[in-house]
Amino acid sequence: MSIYLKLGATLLGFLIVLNWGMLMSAIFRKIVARLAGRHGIPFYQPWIDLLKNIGIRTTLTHGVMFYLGPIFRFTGALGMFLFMPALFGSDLWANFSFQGDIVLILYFQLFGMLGMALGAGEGGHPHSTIGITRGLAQHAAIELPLTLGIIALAIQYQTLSLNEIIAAQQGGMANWSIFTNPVAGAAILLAALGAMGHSPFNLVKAPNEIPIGPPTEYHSTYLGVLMSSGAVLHVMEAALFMNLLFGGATSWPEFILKTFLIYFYSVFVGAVFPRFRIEQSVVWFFKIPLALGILAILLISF
Amino acid sequence: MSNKGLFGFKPDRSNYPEIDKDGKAILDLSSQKYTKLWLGPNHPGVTGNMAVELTISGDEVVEARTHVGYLHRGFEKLIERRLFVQGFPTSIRMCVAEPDTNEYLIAQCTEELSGYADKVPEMAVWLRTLVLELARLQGLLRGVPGQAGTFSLGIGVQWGVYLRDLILDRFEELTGARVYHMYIIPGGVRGLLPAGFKKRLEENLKEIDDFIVRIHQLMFNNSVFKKRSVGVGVIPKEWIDQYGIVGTTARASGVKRDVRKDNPYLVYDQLDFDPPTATDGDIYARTFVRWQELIQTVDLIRQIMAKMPAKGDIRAKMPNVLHWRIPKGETYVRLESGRGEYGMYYVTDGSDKPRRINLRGPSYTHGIALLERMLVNANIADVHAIMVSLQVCPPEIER
Amino acid sequence: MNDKINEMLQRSAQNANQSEKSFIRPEDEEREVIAPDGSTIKINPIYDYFSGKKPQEEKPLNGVVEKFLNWARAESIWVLGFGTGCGSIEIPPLMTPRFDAYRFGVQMRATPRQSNAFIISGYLSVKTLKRVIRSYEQMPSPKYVLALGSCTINGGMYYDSYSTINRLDKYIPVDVYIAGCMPRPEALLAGFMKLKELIKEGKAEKANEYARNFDEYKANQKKIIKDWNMPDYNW
Amino acid sequence: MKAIVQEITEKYNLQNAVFQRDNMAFVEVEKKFAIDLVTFLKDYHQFSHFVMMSCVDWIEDGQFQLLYLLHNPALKVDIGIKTYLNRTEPVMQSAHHLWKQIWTYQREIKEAFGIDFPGSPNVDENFVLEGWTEIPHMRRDFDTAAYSEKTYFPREGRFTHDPATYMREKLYPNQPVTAKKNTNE
Repeated sequence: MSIYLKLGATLLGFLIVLNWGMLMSAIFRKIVARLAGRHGIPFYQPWIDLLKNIGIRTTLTHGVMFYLGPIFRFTGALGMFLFMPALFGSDLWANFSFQGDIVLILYFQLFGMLGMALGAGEGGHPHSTIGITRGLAQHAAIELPLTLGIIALAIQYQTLSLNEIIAAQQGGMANWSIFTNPVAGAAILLAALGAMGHSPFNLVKAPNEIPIGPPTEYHSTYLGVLMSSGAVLHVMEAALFMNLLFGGATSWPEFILKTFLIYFYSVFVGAVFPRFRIEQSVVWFFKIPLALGILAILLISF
Repeated sequence: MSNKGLFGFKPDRSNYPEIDKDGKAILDLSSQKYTKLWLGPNHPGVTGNMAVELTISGDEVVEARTHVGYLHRGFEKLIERRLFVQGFPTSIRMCVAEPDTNEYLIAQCTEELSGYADKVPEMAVWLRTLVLELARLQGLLRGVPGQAGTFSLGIGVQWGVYLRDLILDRFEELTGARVYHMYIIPGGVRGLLPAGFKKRLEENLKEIDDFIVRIHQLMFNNSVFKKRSVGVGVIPKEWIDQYGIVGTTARASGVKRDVRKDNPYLVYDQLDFDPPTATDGDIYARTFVRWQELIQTVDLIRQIMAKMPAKGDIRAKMPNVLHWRIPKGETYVRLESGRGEYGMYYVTDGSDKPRRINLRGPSYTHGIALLERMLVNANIADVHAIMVSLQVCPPEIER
Repeated sequence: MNDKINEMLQRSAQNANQSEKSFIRPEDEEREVIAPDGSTIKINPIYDYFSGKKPQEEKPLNGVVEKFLNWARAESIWVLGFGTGCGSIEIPPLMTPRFDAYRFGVQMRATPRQSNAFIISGYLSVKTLKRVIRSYEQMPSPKYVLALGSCTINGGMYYDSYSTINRLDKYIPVDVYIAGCMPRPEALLAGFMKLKELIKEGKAEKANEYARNFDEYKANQKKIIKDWNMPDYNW
Repeated sequence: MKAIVQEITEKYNLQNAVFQRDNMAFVEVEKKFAIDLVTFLKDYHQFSHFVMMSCVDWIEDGQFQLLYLLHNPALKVDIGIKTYLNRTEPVMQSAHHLWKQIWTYQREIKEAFGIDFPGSPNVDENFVLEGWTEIPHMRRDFDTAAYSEKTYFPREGRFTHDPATYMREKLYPNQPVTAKKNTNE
């Protein structure tokens, strides 16, 4: 297979993921609206918002890092996509997955966040700074159970390659890690709630007290880049949990269905819960998910 | 902070910030230990157009100052240069959350000072009570779920505002206006109930009954809501008199203050109700008291509809409003609004215009002195919740 | 008695003329400071805070591109969540099940940097006007202003108030006026439809008008806003 | 209620105790005894709820009238304590030590009427206005309409009718003007 075909497929896959992520955010807002008894936005609203943001005439900057913040964020999303096997069993759509890609994916998950922190910090708005502090504190709390759960899975399958983890889960639902290793699965899924950034763990951009949080100063094309990378990140995080726990996907429809279900698990939890304060959410992650993560490691090692 | 135990932590702030000998906190901003954070006026987390200036240390507020005046229109000055009846449509805009309370106050003040207080027909008195209770209902429909809205549980707010719209429809039917009704006028009210009003109101009340149950499931059994609200924003019982706290806020701290019971006005002495109370005095208790009051208000409206006479005069014969002069005098009239005691001091000097009116809204004390005290040592995340739980309504602070 | 009052009136008018006090704090005054590298620079904080600098006119793009962008702008109106007056009580009904403006692409944003439309919801006291101008100047172009209620048109029932302005269009340019006291949510929706029409026709270029007539607007603003100080921050 | 008013009348040598309603009385007291009386009522008669503080400008008498309105939650009665200040040099003793919200009222009255309350916290700060250069805005001699006309660009074409004349012209154009006096007197 020529590298050009591979690159073309990857690009196409990225476009699919980007548009699916935008549609997913529209559906998310639709569902919240329907719960409230509203009609909600039209499903194509995110694309118009993106266009509108690109069409804004004024673009201000606060310095070089301010420019780079959204780019880092986008790089994080792109990196997660590049090293994530989107479809199992397909050379074309496996992207650049290789031995040890889990480590890279976890790194890229944090990478966008750190870049965003630097960029938003240069914006100089106190709301950005407070949002970043909260976001990084909470992220540290999320990473711990998440990583422990993933390490448990890695020990279970004796590999750090997502492709091999998916391969090991093939052949029926009973082989999925969520059933073969429910403790690690629970730790990862609880951490997933935080990683998705919906209520009750969305104090980072709490509009009631620090409006918008880190992206307070971002507007026009910056915001467009942030919006699109956010869309990709949501899909890719759902895809990560799909690959780890739910046997991956072998076709695009399966990919879309599974990421949708995983994403909306966090949406529905968020719809009926208010948000935690930051220290409450950190304490929450340090209680049950962390205990489950440690238990998963202990169970798998002994 | 509500979480104690194995993982709970409670920072020791007893000596922090340092207190000088006058009991004031020493806040050296240049030391970089503290940050100034302005909430408002352009901020979704303040209740209306006002500003709170916070000095924060980490996530905790060490000093708070409120800044008001963004909604100042000078009503009290404007009414001094309007005829009694001209001042009337102006004055009801003083508080937008429950405008009918202003209508009643100014009507009652002018009637009392001109000696018409006893001449208002019975039917009009019942209708006034109905309108005031409907106003309280629409305020509570926004306010009770609004408390969960501060913790970003937005669904209840959406349901509540929808039901409030239904009540505003009934207002529109009765008075012709949606928000500013100008229904209670000196001498009586402006109109009778339209045909079929009772039936449509009852339909709306049934929907609200359903909403009350749903909102209970959504909020008061919700673990995260409890975690955010129990033990946060506590008002001790001793503060009630010190700060002049009134209404549901006082009742949630265990002091039963309700003007409808203490100084009955209109027909409240003929209605059967008991103002709900709680003892904890935190955000949860206040919200719960207001939720109970929602039930009680629906019940009161049903009682009023049942006991109200079928027909009767709705206006007393009043002097020509264009030449109406009221002899020199002064009075203070109060009522129980959804936020608490709401009163008006009214002075006349024998001319055709009032000499002075002065509104006493509950937010005047809740929103400034009490709020500044309560925000000290609060978490920034709770500032909005505390403000909403005090039902601070800036237009009645600055008029 | 009337004579007495008249006499007092005259005296107060005289007093007012004499007391042209300055509200600028010492740290906000125009002055020269020594930069860390030793050079001397001139600073004028008030000028910077309130963008005394004339904003640039930003010309629309050519033909079809601008038409397409205008369509996108019209279908995605982000409103700054700043309730400046009592009209803001009708914003929650607008965004909730009964009227649901989300259907038409109207959404609320919390920060001026990300908003395009500004709803001036009713009367504006001078104190709020200062914040409104600052928020308006922070919004990126193209930006639109919807003015609610008769109080923004001619002062409404506060025409004689010492605290509220009479005409909004003297201080910032207004795209759509929505009359009423207060306007119903239906009227607001109609106002948004009108705004969309204007944007699609390419007529909603008031941000450029503000830039063009900047000196005039600033002069009007300076006439009534005497205290231009910023709140003190320490970061 | 009657007994309390009787007691303070004798104790502070009050005049003009007016019972507006059965449960509300207004009494006038000399300026130097006003805070004493408020404290006395608070401490000895459980008037523990401070309702409001207000000010009226009696410009024709050259006086400001201050009102302290107290409420007794147990007896459910109110007493309004009025005192008069000279309009030229209005200074009043501060009562911020009695209740914790009084400084807000004093700060507002300082701004609106120019009455000084030495020692009251934040009393010199702006309350509702910003950058105000005229005389205090709630004084009777401040003409708000003229100020607004002068400052805020009134829209051309707006005019105000005198309601009485306008109604007479519209409704009874043919009727001769008879100066009908107030029915109330």
